[in-house]
Amino acid sequence: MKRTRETKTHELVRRLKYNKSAVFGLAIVVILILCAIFANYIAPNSPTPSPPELFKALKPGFWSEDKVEGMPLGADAMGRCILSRILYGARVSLTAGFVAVGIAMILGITFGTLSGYYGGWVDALIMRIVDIMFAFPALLLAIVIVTVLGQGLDKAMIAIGIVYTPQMARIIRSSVLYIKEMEYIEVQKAIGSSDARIIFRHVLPNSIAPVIVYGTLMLASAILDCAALGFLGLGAQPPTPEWGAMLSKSYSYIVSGAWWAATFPGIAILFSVIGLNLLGDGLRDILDPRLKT
Amino acid sequence: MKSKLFIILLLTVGLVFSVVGAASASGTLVFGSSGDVSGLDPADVTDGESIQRMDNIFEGLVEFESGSTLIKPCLATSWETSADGTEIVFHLREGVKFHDGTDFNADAVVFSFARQYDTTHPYNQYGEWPYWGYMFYDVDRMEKIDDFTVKLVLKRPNASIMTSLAMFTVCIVSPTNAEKYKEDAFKNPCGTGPFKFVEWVKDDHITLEANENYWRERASLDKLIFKVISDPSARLMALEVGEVQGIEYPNPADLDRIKANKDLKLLTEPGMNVGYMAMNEGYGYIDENKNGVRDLDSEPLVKTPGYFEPLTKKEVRQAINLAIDKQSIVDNLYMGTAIKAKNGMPPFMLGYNDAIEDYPYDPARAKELLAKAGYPDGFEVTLYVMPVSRPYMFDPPKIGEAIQSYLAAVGITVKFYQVDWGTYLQETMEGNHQMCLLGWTGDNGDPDNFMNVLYGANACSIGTAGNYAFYTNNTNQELLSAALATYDEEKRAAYYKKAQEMIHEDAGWVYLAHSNQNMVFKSNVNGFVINPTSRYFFYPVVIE
Amino acid sequence: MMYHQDKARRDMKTLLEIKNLKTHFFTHEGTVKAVDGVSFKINQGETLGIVGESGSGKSVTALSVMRLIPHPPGKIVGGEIYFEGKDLLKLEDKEIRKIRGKKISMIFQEPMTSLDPVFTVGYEIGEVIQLHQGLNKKEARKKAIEILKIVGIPDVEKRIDNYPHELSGGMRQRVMIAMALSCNPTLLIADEPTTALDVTIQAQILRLINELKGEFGASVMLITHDLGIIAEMCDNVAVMYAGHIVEYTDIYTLFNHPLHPYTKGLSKSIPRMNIEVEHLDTIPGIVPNLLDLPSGCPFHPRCDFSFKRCVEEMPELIEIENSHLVKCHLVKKRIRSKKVEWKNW
Amino acid sequence: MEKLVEVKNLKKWFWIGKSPLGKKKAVRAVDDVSFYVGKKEVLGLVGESGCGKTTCGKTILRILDPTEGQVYFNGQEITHLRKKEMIMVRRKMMIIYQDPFGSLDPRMTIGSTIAEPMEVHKIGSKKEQEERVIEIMEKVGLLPDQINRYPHEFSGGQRQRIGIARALATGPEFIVADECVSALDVSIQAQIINLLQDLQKEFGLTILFVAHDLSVIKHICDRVAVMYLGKIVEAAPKRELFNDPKHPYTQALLSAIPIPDPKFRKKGQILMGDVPSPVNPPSGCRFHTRCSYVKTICREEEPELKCFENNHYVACHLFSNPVDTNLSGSAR
Amino acid sequence: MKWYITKRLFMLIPVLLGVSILAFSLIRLAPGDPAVTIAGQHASPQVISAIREKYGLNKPLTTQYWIWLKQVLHGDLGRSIVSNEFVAKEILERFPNTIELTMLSMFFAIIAGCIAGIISASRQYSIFDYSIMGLALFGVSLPVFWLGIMLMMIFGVWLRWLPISGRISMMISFQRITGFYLLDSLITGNLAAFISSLRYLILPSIALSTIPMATIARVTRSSMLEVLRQDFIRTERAKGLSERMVIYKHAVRNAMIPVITVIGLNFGLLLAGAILTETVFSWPGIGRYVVNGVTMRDYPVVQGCVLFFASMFVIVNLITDIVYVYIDPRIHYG
Repeated sequence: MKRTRETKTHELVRRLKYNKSAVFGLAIVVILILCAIFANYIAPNSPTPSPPELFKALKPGFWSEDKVEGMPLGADAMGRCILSRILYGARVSLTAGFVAVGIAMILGITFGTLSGYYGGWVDALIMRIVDIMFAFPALLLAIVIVTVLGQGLDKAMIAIGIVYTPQMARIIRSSVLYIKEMEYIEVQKAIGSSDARIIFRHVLPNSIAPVIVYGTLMLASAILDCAALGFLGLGAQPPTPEWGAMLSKSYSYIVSGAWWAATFPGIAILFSVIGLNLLGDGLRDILDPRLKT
Repeated sequence: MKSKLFIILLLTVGLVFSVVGAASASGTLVFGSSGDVSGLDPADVTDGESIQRMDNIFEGLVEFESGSTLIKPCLATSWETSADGTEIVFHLREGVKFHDGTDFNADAVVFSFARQYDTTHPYNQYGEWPYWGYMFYDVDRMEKIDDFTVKLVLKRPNASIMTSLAMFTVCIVSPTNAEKYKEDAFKNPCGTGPFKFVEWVKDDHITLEANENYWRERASLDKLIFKVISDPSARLMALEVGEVQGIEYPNPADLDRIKANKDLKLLTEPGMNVGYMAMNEGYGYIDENKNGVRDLDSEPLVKTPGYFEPLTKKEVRQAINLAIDKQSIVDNLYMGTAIKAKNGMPPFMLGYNDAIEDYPYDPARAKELLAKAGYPDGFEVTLYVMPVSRPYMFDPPKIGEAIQSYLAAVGITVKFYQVDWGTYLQETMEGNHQMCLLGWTGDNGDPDNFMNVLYGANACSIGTAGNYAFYTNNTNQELLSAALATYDEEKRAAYYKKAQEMIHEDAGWVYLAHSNQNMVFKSNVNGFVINPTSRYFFYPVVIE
Repeated sequence: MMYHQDKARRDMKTLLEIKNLKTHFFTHEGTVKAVDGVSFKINQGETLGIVGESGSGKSVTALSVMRLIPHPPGKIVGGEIYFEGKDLLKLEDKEIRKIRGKKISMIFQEPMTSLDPVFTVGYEIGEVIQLHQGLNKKEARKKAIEILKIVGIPDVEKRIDNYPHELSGGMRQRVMIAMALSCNPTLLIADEPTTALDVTIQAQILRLINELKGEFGASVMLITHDLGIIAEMCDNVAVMYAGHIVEYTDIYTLFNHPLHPYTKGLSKSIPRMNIEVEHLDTIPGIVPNLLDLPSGCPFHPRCDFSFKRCVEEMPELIEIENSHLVKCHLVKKRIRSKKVEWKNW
Repeated sequence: MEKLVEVKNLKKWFWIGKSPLGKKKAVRAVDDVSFYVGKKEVLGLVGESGCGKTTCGKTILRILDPTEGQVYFNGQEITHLRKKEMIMVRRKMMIIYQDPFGSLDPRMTIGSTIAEPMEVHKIGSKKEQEERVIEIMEKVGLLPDQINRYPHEFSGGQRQRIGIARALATGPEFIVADECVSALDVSIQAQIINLLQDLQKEFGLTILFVAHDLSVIKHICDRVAVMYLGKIVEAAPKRELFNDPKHPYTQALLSAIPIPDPKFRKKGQILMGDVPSPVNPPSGCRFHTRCSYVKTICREEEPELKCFENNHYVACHLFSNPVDTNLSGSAR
Repeated sequence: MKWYITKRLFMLIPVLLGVSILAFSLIRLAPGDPAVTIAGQHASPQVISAIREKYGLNKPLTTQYWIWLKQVLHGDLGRSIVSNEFVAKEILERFPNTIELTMLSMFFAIIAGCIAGIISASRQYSIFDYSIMGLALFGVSLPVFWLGIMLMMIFGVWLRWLPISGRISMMISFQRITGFYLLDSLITGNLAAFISSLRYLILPSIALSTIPMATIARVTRSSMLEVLRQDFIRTERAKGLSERMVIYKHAVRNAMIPVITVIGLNFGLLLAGAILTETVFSWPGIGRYVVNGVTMRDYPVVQGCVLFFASMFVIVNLITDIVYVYIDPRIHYG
């Protein structure tokens, strides 16, 4: 081979470059993460000013004559800067998403690997539990868990994490099942490698691709579901600047003409989810064509 | 074939999108209200939602003149009071029938009263009878003299008893109906009023229809529907598009738009109300004999479930009073549809103490007080936030959030607790809250109906409390009792003023606002009168 | 005997003639010249074998004839394909569809995946009969039963309503053959028809193709990597390497007097049942990557005889004697001969 | 000849149809097979797809656990060894796979892939392991500077070399080569066959060469065993088998192979029909459904593998005069 | 076939049992005395002790579970804490609304999603393909509640075309028979009621169908592309079939197999979406009921809804499995 040597990472970067939508998704996600990290530097105002500036309540933003200074996207019903709340909301949503997906990953990888690798009754038991959890629409299951745990962002994250666990477990399991059948794993048995060695050195590293891909996609839906819980008043509690909760507080003002309070937080959710979906789809195409459904 | 299909499709789409909708030709009035009822037994409810439905189904012995608090005969045609003022004989109207066909007579009256006060009454078990304790603790019994004569016996003279008798609590219910449904009677109301109950679809609507056999002239409306549209903007939308013909509590932000709309008319009257945040001072009593009075010997003070150490301290409560900018809330959240409150009853009432100086907005002083009370770093406290808008409090979650922000500024973290309206009332009456948003709309226009019900120590009974701050000051209660026992208005006023001072000093409440009552109707809806008591009588309403 | 055969063949009519066919695939990594200037022809009744290793362009050549190159990324970028005098590459889609499955039909390598899993075999065969012969459903079914009997499916009346997954690999390949032959094609393209089958089944299928070829009078283009099958089945052979035909000759010459170093190496490197050797001769190196072809003759890095010119210049396909064509500088040097003039053929 | 590996009555059944209602069914992949591999011998195990040859090889290595029967390695029974005891045996027996793509962990450099068996068996220090890796890589024709590359950077033939190198790392005595050249192009196949032959001679390896391609088997093996539907039907030294195939199946198999020389075009009998399902194998002789010499006894009674002259074993009712009847039962 | 369905039915048993255990434990895990929780807060001590007796609340948990299960199978889900009404009755009143909404949405989603996906795949890399897939990406990323709000804002508030909350205009007298408004209005021949209830249905069902529509479009497309890459498509083309035939006859049928799984799974998404949509549009269905139940900590209500949703989902998955058999002949083996 005359061609220059190419490592996996190089290859990945090269293939990522060809996938324009993935690059776009990545850009959105990076912006989102930057917003979350530097919210306190870039946000023009405090997300929860205390004491409140009630006199700014429902004042419009830059597009109007009647605009309120320093609040480009207008003010919400409590006179708080919508832009600032959205920027801080990125922090809340991303944290919630990462924590939820993290929980799902830790549990899912553990159970999925056990189930896929050992098979038999371990598999049967875990998969039955997964089946049962799959009998609930995800949001409903989250709601049920929140009912027991109580309301709040922390509980919502745990609930969503638990809800996503069976999904992650199934993905890992099928990936493990697939990899387990690969001959390079059989070779390990022939060599006499221990199960732990096979799992940690061969099976798991080769399952990374689906974990990354589905982790990304799951992050998108975790953010959505977290917002949904917030919207229903079961997730983040006021005055946390959580996008979903912002929506639930503001949508009654659209009739009064204050459309901005309900529109912008939704757009923030939409774009972050689009970004993550694009990135996830792109990663799926790049990392693992086998995963295409 | 294809073109035909296309035309049909077009027609359907046209029909579906046609804004006109179904024309409101008939005598149906749909009223958009902010919340659902908690029950439909007049004696077993305290919330306006429920009361306003029952005002149209039930009638009492006497009733208010429209738009005032004057008494006029209703199911009783006349009455005589004994010389010592402890016995009142009522002569009942003949030929009146309940909606279920049962005849109205003395038995029905005795039944409606006795089930509330007589613990051995077979129907006593089906209700909490919360108002009895507030307003009728002076009633000893109701006796039947003959089929159309009854006698009300009082334990002691009570000047306000006649206005109290115009209240929903003592509306006359059909005994046969109660017998039929037992514990479910509250879902199947049956009275003598101008409208009959048809259906109650929970969280959605209640339908009433005209009572054809009404003893007065039949109502002009054929149908009266109370539809729950909890969101004020959605409510206004529904009115604008003709889904409903009248709404309550419009969003103050929308008032200008309403005034500009020729199709709508806005009714505004000063409200006989107060909106406040109560802070649980920690102790109440259990009214074991259900006499509505704290018997000092047998009913000791016990901790309420919502007991919370910091709020038991006066400094803390005063600090909270100082930390909240009420003017800003009234200006920006009530949007000028209310006046700032400094006392627990509206200014136009007898005995209002205008000399009291309200706590100013002074966060710095608040912090000092907190430090003095031992909470320099503040604390975390739970606030019950009402799920519905009331006349005295528009959009409570928003007000709750404002309070949250103000208190955050002095270091107090506020967590919200929200439940449905029925449970909310239940739990606050039980004293589960640490702080709660609530308010009061007067029932009969008597200051006693504010002071005694809301601030008296007798109203601190856990489970049926009206004194949500659990301000258990007996001296204060003595003042209030004295005010009720005398007929001298000046004396009464003096007692009430003194009581208000004590209440102000104790700072168990943050009084927020006295708001105007706003209602919006389609301009073709006539005859609706706003009552100071916030009761809705749709009998005279006509759609033209 | 060889001479007679050759003579007979020269008299036969040309059925398919491919001239300078170029089919390229345009991928992110670059252009893959899967077929790069291939020319050959098939006479009526003849079996032409195309042999080569993976990636040599055999299948792409066949698909180009059918105009079934997936586009994108593939595209026929040049050349002509004359079938019964018409240039297939110039036909409208509609016209080529009338030829596909009727005049030219194809059998594929994977009998497991080459049949639509959700239709019965009867339906599949019936569909092509209905399409090209204008028969109704009932007649088509009758015809399908007939043809399935011919290809040796036992218990046809029952099997015809089976789904592909209910049949064994050999049976499926028989169904494919039945489908291909159902409209009496004049050219049958068989793309590695037996690679996925076991030897005993392979033997059955090869014999079936041979028998039916005689019966239906079709020409066959047989694509395979197995020289054994070539020897068994073909009249003429084209050897492909990296998108080029490197040698074209009749079957006997190929095995007795191969001229191209690749052909020579190939036939020596396979273990044989009939000859025993201590050590196999091998072609060194690896099959080149089509994205990154060597300059000049693509075989030069693996060729024992390569010299400077091989590195610099692509050799021409030249005719050495009657119908024996070789693409190699060595050959040109040794035997002076004229460049192929297809028209004089 | 001294036996290195001996297999006795080996069975490997796979259970399918796990539904709670349905009965369990077994795929009898390997069904009562006995044979041996002599020291430094190359035994070819040949058969069509699904005949159980690969399963047989893997069961010997205990990659799969046998359903029944015993495997002896160097005289030691290894079928019931526990995991820890088995490790000592494992370094002496290795496997080379068919698929050069699937048998290498895509996330490991070839250096660590080759070193892995040594690490597992804790042979030598890190440095010694590395030296050994380079040594083997040179042996199999890989360049030592490729040690840090990943499998995807190699062609199929080179990957097969990596697989061979890994198999040789611990210095095994016995190697199962599972169709190790079938997936390769013809020109590459020859390279790998030659390499295997050279290595076998150099290290004195014993190889069980599993393949379906009789010409490759003929080229590389000393002795050949033919499998059909989970059974060995014939086993003999190479020349004996190819010159005098006794079992009708072997005969058919030999005649079915196309010979790359137009002079040898076949005109003979072709075996008809398909291979029956191993879930429900035919009664009696499993080949009877396709055999042109079938007799009544073939349908009823299963023929035993019997030894004839020249160490030629056949399981067929057509041949009933074994040379040494003592060996029947556990024929080898 | 019969055996297959029986097998599937049997496989439901453990799932349903698991679901019931989860629902059962909800009340036990929740704070408070389960007897009070089940009886409802307004119940008298006699009622509560009767409940304790009935559910064996002093007996071991397993016994309690069996008793409870028996009650549930008899349709007794306890009383709502808030309304003191039988939960089963309240669910029964509301579920037609939810079914109407979800079914109509699913219908939209399947029709539009499949068509868009098929056309997109058959014209891969065309403008049409890019725009449909772009829209679909938006679709799958939309928060359904926000979409609902935006629809309300645009079509309800700004354009005033459609109503934004409720089930039917209050102005219309309407006779309920089955509880399904569209059906009932047709039965009674009440055109005004039909149109009105349809008008109320439009915005929520658009909001609800968008996400599954987008998902189905995406899956259909990729499934189609997958099928179009397969060997047998080449065979069909080699037969001389027109591209239309190849796509609509052979590819579509094969491509539908994974799509059906996704439709089944999406139904779960739809039910979850219904919870949000019903909240936004004040739709008197189970979704809003369960949300109210949660905010009010009305455990029996939540429990009942959990059972309801799970059984719905399980039934839909069973239907999907059965549809498989008709589409994919290979399933007989499975």
